[in-house]
Amino acid sequence: MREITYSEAIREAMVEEMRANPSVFLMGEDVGVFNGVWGVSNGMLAEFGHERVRDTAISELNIIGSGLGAALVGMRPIVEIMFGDFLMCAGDQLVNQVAKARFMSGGKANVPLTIRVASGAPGSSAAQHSQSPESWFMNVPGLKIVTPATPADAKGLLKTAIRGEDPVLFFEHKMLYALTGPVPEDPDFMVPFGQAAIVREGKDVTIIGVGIMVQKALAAARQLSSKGIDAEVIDPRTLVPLDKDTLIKSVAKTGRVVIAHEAHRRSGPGAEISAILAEEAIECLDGPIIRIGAMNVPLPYSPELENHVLPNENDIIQAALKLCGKA
Amino acid sequence: MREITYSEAIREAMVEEMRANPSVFLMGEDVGVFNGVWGVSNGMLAEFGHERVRDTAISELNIIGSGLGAALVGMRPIVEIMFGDFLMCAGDQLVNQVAKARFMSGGKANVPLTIRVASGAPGSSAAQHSQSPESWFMNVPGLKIVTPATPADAKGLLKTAIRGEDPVLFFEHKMLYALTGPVPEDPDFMVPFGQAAIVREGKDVTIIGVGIMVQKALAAARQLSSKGIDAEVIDPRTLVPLDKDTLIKSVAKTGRVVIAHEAHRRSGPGAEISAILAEEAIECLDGPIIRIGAMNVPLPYSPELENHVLPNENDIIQAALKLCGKA
Amino acid sequence: MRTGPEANEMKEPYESDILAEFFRRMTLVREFELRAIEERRGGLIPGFIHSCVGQEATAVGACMALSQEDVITSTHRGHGHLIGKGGDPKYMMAELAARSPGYCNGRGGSLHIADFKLGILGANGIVGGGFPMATGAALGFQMRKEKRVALAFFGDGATNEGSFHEAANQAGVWKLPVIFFLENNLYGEGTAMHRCTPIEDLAIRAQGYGFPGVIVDGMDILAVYEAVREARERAIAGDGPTMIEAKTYRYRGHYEGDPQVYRTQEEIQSWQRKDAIVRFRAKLVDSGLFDDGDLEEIQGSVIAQLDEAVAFAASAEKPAVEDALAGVYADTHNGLVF
Amino acid sequence: MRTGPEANEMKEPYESDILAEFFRRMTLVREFELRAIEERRGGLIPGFIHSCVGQEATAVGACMALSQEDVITSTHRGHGHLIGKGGDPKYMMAELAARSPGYCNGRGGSLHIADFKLGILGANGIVGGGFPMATGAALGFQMRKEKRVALAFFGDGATNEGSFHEAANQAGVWKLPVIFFLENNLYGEGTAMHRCTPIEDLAIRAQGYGFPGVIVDGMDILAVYEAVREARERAIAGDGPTMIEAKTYRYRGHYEGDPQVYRTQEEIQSWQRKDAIVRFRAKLVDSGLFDDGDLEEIQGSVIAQLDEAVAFAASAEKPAVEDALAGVYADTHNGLVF
Ligand SMILES: Cc1ncc(C[n+]2csc(CCOP(=O)(O)OP(=O)(O)O)c2C)c(N)n1
Ligand SMILES: Cc1ncc(C[n+]2csc(CCOP(=O)(O)OP(=O)(O)O)c2C)c(N)n1
Ligand SMILES: [Mg+2]
Ligand SMILES: [Mg+2]
Repeated sequence: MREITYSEAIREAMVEEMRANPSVFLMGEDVGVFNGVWGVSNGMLAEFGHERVRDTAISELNIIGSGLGAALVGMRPIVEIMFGDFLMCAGDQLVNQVAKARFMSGGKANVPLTIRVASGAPGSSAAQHSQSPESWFMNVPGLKIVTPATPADAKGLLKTAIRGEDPVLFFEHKMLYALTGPVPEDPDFMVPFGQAAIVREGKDVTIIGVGIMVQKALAAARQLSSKGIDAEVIDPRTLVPLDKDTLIKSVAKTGRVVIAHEAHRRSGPGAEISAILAEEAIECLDGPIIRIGAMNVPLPYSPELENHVLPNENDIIQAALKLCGKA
Repeated sequence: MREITYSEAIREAMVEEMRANPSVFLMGEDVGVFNGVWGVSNGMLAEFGHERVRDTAISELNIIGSGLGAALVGMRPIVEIMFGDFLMCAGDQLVNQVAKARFMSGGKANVPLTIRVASGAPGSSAAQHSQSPESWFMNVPGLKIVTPATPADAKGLLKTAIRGEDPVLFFEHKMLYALTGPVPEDPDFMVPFGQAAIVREGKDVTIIGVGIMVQKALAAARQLSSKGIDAEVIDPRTLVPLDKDTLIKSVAKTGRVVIAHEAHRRSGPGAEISAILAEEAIECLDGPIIRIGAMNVPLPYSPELENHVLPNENDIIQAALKLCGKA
Repeated sequence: MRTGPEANEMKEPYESDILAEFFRRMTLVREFELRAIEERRGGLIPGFIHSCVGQEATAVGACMALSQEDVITSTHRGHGHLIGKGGDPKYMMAELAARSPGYCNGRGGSLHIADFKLGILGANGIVGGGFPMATGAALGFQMRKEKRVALAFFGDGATNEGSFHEAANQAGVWKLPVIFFLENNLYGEGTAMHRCTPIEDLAIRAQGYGFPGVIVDGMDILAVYEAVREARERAIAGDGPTMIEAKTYRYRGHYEGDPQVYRTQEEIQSWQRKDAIVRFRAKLVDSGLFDDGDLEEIQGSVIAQLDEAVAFAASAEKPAVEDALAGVYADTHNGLVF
Repeated sequence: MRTGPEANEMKEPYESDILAEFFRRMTLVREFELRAIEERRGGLIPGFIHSCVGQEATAVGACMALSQEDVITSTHRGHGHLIGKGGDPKYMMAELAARSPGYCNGRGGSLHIADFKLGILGANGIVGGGFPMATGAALGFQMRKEKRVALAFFGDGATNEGSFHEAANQAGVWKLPVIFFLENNLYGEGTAMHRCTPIEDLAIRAQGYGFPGVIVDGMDILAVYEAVREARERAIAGDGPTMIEAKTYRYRGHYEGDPQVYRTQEEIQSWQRKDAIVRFRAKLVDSGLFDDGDLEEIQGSVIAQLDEAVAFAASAEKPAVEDALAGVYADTHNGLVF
């Protein structure tokens, strides 16, 4: 299969859907003339024009809120939030309008709205340009939350989001944009929500990775195997809905689990995953559920501090070794 | 000791601090002329005048953000957010400014800002006036999060908040405002952050209650005792910082744990508490960690549905019975 | 201030049908509110009510200037908007009573009533929450080249939320077919407008967004109707948004139970003397097109309709708790999202 | 548009000290930016830089009209503001280099530099993030009856965020001693102002908040200085906020590395011909108070100061990872909050 980048995969999903369906369009800050700050929408203005690749004012609240309005009258907006850190500028629209519109209307509102969010720490970008907000809206019923870790998943999950009828927060890790991988060309290739990927099979310890940490978990697993530990790596791919069956099945097999995400440890996505396992699979566990995440401190500018604060491959290795009694 | 309501206890804390310190003042929507939608600031305008009991425009973002600005120049603002549901209107100010001001400045910014938030379901108020946002900002380092469950704690914790140097989200459950209890008159009575209260000792099962669920846990414990189960009820009182030692010690004693909050189950405060226990006390557990919380659906208007969706005393009882093998 | 012609004269000839309908809907709004308040006291309605008694002319006048294909976003004080846009009191009352056949199947209540077929995108519990929704809907219409507009109702208090600013700015840039319709009733909850807004005429804010701001007498339904009709024409012609500020007043508390310490009886009465329904009724009689009997007949039919609505609501089924999780998502991915 | 007098004449007599200081600080801003860009290329500075080259007159003119007790809130493009308000390039450069003695101990970087002693409440990574902070600080001053003001710097793009609206409205109501100082450089990142803002002169938005909006030539430091001085007097006198819109331009990309596909070289050059430093320098020489030698000496001292700052930064210690958790809270409750 041809290989493309995560960024190209996302663009391809958008472009194909926009070609196929005139209701689909893209709007956000600098997505057009500037080609997107992350370059994801590069060239799309040239193909689709200002009508369908819309540069907005710097107004996150209105971007997301008018995405909802457009969805309610039958459009299928894709909106881009340049940095996940800015999501909270539209917090109320997300929590009180977008998430609840369907339910409050007795199930009648249709909200096919995809919110693409560039998240994670791109390096020395400090506290307001580095956050991983994946868990910030998990407590809010009505949103779906997606965290692709590979180019293929990025494309397939984005298509599921755009073609679906519910609002989706689609988190793209900035440091994954350049990652290359095989991506199907079939325009109907879709990755279903709520289906975790077992990206590496193993029997000794389960490593659940979220977003970019899937890549780090795989690297950790390779190193662990050289120490005689056979790690299973699982990518939930969507946090809401969450495929807990696959997670539980894996834990039932290995008896050991490490959960890794770049978000801060406290109340990150790992808290929910851990709590589910502690509620539904505790009898399978041979040891503690270890969570790996950023320390509970705003992301520092200093590269040395930032490195120290962010979770890495070695943190996963150490946790796995500890669980396997080899630390 | 004289008994007063939770609401009076909060007012007393504010009034005493305002009398003692000219830097302390209150602002928010309808806190003055209207005496507060919940009546908490009743009479305060009469005592302190418009200068120090300030009715603001309907602008949550500016209310919280200007609380930060005033704090940075040496004031000690108390701001009121009328419904917790509206917190996200100021989401960005909370997450990116208030929480991070100190850290980003290298520890130099002082942010003595208390944000009082009326939260929880007051009954048939539907999806935008009933939420329990306690966990929404737990992933954001820099905020302290307080959930008083009794009049005395309300007063003592609020004083700690007002006199402290960090921003505090202070969640007042609407259905607790009328709750009566003994409250010390000593103007220096303060309840420290990070110290859980063992509100009932017991040996069979630990029930950790957050906010109003502490009261429901106590009621459940009374009923459980008639079934021969001796429940320990613990109120963390502050979610950030969290007194995990007390929780772990209790679980080490009982081996069984139920966590109850009114927030939705998914990624509510219980997720973090459960994950901590699964990480640090799993060897003490004789069974699953059970979380009780609202179902993952926006709060419905219909009283029947709402009742069904919200957690109650009986849910706690059933969980405890199950853990004790009596269900 | 732009007002309808004085002395109970009509500037332009209106068909008697539409005049009757103006009267009928305003009466229906007024009576609906009074009846709902009564039924709330009686226990049929569990939630709170923000009545729009006094503001009938703005709600009905604005909505009747729209076509059925146009959409509105409404507010916490939305019953008038819903009825104005053609909402059925039966399903409204059933929703207030939290019953299954209510507009939101009992899930939403007064604050969240929506009917997408009628172009009612929803009441809203969040002050200012509907602005971006209206600009987004207008964007959809513009992109599809449909001759439709979105009208956002809002109050004086809502004008101070950031959402107003962001939506108005973007609507101005894109010349979206949207009408920002302000019902300025001088108070936001218990806070008088002059205590939280530094200007008297909020319509001047429109200048900052490059579109016209118009002030109308909100107690004069024809003035409201004409202003909205004109704004709609502008919008449809591609000339962009209009902000309309209608000066009006709510007679009752912010919500039922509000002790109203923030205003005087005299102030309330001074507005009641300008009552939109009373004035319009007199105008109809003076026009010679209607006599008192005609209007009482309309009034009677409205009461009958409400009796029916209440009976319908009271006997309607309550939602079943087994369905508590329904309607959060279109697709539950085999139940996984819960 | 209000501009300084033409033909290199000065309307009012300025002391030569302050004139020299205007020149020195503008030169320092310009040279600081160029040096920082160089050091970033050289690897000393790890993070991104939004330079304000071209906007020296607005930053320095505005800040020098303030007293040291006054405060400012700054933006992502804040180096000029910091230097204008008295910030020390040594600690700024150390912060950009992520070193311990930097303004934020290496935690903040360019986007977050603050110095509470100098009244610098902080640069900001959030567009529009500083507005409420400025109104809040002004509220504190007003409550304590101090003769101090808060000045919020912001860009044309930021004017479309809801935070601007909410802060301006509340400041207008309370007549807070705050100055909303807009550096309108015609672009927000790659989006030209006319593509996201429906009006040309943003200052007219002030009318919607009941306070004056003033337009000045942002390439003329004396015009900026005088406008801010006047606004400050208004504020101190209790007459409330002023919005000042300074028309200016940034010569370099939005950030270093920006390919700038959104504008032409001609446009950039047309603004460079109005360069604030060049024009002011000519004015100083024409005034007879300074000769070229004086000004070159100042320039030389600035370069020397920057050499020193870079040397300081390069040799300064890096933050220790053991201290990674420091500074999140004042009170860690025995370490519990982490
Ligand atoms: C974001 C938000 N803030 C506050 C409230 C509480 N609240 C409900 S209605 C209201 C007053 C609104 O005033 P206005 O916009 O003038 O409308 P009116 O009630 O006068 O019709 C307030 C403050 C809310 N529902 N949402
Ligand atoms: C809330 C938010 N949205 C978007 C951005 C990304 N961003 C950074 S600077 C900028 C442009 C700001 O334009 P303007 O206010 O005119 O300031 P200028 O860069 O021209 O000085 C944008 C969109 C941000 N930092 N914060
Ligand atoms: Mg009002
Ligand atoms: Mg700009």
